[in-house]
Amino acid sequence: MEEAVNIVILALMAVTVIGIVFIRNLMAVVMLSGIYSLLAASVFVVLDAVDVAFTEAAVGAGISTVLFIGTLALTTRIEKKPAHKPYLPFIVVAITGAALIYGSFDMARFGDAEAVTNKHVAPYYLENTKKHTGIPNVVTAVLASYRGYDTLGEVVVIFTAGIGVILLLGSWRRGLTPPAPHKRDEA
Amino acid sequence: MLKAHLPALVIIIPMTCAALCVLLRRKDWAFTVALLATWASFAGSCLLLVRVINEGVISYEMGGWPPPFGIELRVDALNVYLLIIVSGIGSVVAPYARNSLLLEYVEDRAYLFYSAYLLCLCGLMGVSITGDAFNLFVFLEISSLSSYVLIALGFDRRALTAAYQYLVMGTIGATFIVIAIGLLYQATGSLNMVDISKRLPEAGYDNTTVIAAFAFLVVGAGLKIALFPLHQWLPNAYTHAPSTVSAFLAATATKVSVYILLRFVFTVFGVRFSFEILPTATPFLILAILAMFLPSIVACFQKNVKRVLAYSSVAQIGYMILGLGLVSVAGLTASIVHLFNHALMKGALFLVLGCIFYRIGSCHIDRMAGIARQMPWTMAAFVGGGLSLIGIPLTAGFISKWYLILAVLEKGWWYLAVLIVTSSLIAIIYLWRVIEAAYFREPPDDLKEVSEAPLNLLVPAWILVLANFYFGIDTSISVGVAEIAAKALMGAG
Amino acid sequence: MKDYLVLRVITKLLVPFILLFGLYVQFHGDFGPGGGFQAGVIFAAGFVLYAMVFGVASAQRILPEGILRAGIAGGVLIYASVGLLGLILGENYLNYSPLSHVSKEGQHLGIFLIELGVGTTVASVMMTVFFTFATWREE
Amino acid sequence: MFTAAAIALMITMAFAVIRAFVGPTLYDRILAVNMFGTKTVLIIAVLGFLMGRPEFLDIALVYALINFIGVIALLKYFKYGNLAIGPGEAPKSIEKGQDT
Amino acid sequence: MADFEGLYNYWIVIVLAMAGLYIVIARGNLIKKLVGLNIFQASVFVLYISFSKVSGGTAPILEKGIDVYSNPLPHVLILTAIVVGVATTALGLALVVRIRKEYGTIEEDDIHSQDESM
Repeated sequence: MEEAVNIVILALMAVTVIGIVFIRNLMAVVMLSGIYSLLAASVFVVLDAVDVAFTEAAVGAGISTVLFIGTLALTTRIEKKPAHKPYLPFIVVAITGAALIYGSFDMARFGDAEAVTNKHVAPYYLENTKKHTGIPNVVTAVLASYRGYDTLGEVVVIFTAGIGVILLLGSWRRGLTPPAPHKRDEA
Repeated sequence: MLKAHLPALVIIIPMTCAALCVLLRRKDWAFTVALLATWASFAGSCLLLVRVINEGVISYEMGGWPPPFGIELRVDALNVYLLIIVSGIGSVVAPYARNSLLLEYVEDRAYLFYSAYLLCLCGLMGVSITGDAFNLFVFLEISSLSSYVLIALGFDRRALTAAYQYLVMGTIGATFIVIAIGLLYQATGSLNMVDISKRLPEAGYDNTTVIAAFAFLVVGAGLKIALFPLHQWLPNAYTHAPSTVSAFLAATATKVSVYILLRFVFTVFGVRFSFEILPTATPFLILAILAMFLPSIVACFQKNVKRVLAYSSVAQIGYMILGLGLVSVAGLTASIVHLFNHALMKGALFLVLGCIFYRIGSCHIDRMAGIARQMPWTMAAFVGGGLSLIGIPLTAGFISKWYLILAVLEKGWWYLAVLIVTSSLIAIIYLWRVIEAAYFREPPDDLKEVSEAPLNLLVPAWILVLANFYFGIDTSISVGVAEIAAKALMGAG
Repeated sequence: MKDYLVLRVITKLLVPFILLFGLYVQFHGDFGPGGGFQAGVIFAAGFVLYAMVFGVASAQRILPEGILRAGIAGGVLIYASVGLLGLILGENYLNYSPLSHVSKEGQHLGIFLIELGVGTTVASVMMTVFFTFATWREE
Repeated sequence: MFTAAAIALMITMAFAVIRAFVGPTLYDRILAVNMFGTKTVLIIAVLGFLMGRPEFLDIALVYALINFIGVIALLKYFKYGNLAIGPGEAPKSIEKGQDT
Repeated sequence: MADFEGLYNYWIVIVLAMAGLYIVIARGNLIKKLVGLNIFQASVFVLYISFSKVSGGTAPILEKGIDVYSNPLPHVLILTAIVVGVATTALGLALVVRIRKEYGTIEEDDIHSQDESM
């Protein structure tokens, strides 16, 4: 059942992506990308990644969409027709995709409990989280304690984005003329 | 007690101070905090260098969890070398920023600029020190995001498009690195670099997942390095960024990306996999030679001196990759020494251009005509940095070329040595154009009144220029540590 | 937006519940899905909704720029100083065990505190970014 | 029972995606997005029961909330061309037409 | 082709990711590029999460009576990566807004032609 649901949702995602590639109305594109995020989040639920689904829904379908709409409000709504035929991008994408598919040949099969990914580090977390931290949500424990340094980095990334947006957009309204060069030191 | 925690502190101090800058909100306070933070992390890096030389590899377990379960900070000679480069350049550039036009431009948001600057420093240092593959990505993104912002602060509107282009290409590069890390995780079940390298033979060297991971890593890192055919973002970004930012990024950001490549190719994948199983040495050499020549030739035709230097950076990356492609201790030593020396010379040259920009508001070669008469000290510094870039004896640039040629001759490839010398000659051409204009042409009428750059801009630039000469004579530290690092890299396979 | 009575009433009713739900996600993250990041986003979403229906100006009366900037920096500082606390108490950076005499309790407390830091920064950044985008004009 | 519900929901989701895809007007699309969000909420809830972890209703709640806010943002943009405007402020007109 | 069973899931996701990458490289509209970047990243995230699924497993929230859990580590990594992704998007959009103000357009070709005519 889960497999089937997964495949159906992935198929819907494919349809959405095709829409995004071809539709030139940016409003529709943004809406479809919101749908894409919701679908990705549903896949995460099916694949047991509830915390990730939570985040993807809140971020991809929520904040990102609102920000995109905010940007559209400040810019424009229609994409221009592409001027040249995209042969080169197509080749690049084909090579990249082929490399990934080649790389998938020796991957552990989908859902394999014996895969090396599930045997080395992961069981340690599942066994010890309760003992070390007393928290039943393993993802939270790993996120905040075992890999707390990553999460610190993540908070700093968000912090960077915040001050970046303020630096780029905050109160530049006074005019953008750069200061004139100082030909000599004023006395 | 603090000594044991140095690996964490050198990262945490700039990070915390970046947040403090936002909290304090006063330009002068933010400046003081930023200055102290960069100096503190430079001092910390120097202490770490001493410790690494005396004690060997230092491992620091973040949160007290043993690797591979927790995140490990791992400091060996190469890591600490990068830490010194980043924090050293950071310490010199931070006081320089105080009086630049950039700070007048951002006005009341100067404290945010310092915050972004510290974050960039912290991200680059975090990448240099971590022993965990995914953590590397996180810190790489801290440095990338802050550098997009810093570049976009340029006065010209083209700074915005340059930053956007860099954002798109940089994010693709970072996502490729994420894919590579995911594939490695899929093959080995671990994220710790040392642990991955131990477990790779188990996964098998003919494992397609590992091979694909290698390909994605090289392309992803190549995008971040601006390795020759993937370099389009770099000239625009460095040309239009504010001078302070160009100096800092040109001296550090690409170096750290080269470090990522070195670390993964040699430590994680190992020499045996990267060069014996996969035939990658020759492609690296070809790319390196193309990178040494084509961008240099393009640089000869540029009108904007910053753009000349930016293309020259792409060319210099060629030397680093050449040393990597030789797959020998000598070649790697040359690469690593060049990381350091190139940081010194590009830092110096961009800082000098910042001085000129401060006075005349342009880096265009025609506007710089005759400038040497009004700004003799500034142009003297430019000549000094330029000599190093060309590789004249007694400068740092000479040392790296010398070691590179030695490494090439060790392999018996004398024609490569000829190519290296030839490409240095091209550097003479593009730098001569600038010097010719500055010394032998008449200045434009409106620029006859320009005076020497203010001391607080000139002094940092001269510090780096003098460092170029110092490390051209006394190589015990720069080459010594690089040799230890190179041996460790080659031995790890 | 003065004609849309239904929307305004619903929003007024809904916003407190969204904020409450944000707090729930923040503090329940140890036991179910959720955590500081998600909570921050939901909390911010509540204010975004309020700002969209009643105008950014009135939302900014409740959360002026200064508070948001302090929040942006404050969250990072909370996180970093919890780590430093472990360092001062003699363990490695970000080791929460010494925060309490029982190692397990210390870990739990540490996770609680750093999630608080994450939530603060994320909520402040999201609101700042939204307000900045929404109020930015070309002239 | 839950399986049947899941299948039915999936089909309606497919219809909603197609509607968002073909348009023709933007209001069709907004409606489709809104409906799609509702269906996702339902399917998450159903999946939670199918997989024996009903506490996943939390996620369904978030979806419902976020979807609501997203649609309001869309509609506000269409009406006023701007997201900041408050009650009583004059709306700025936006360019009309070219909806497909 | 029995050998490839269990890989189809990955392949679909790979195709989705490549569609995203295609949008980034081939399209000239700055907003659409960012949408493509989002799709590219989101698909890579789905790929990661696919690695973590264990058949018959359930979400890694410990509970009495459940023995098989999916692998929590990729979840943690992707949580971080999603946050990084939204940070990048926010910055990218801020740049787009500024570019639109300075150039009056968000099409790459128009921006190029404006820059060249300078």
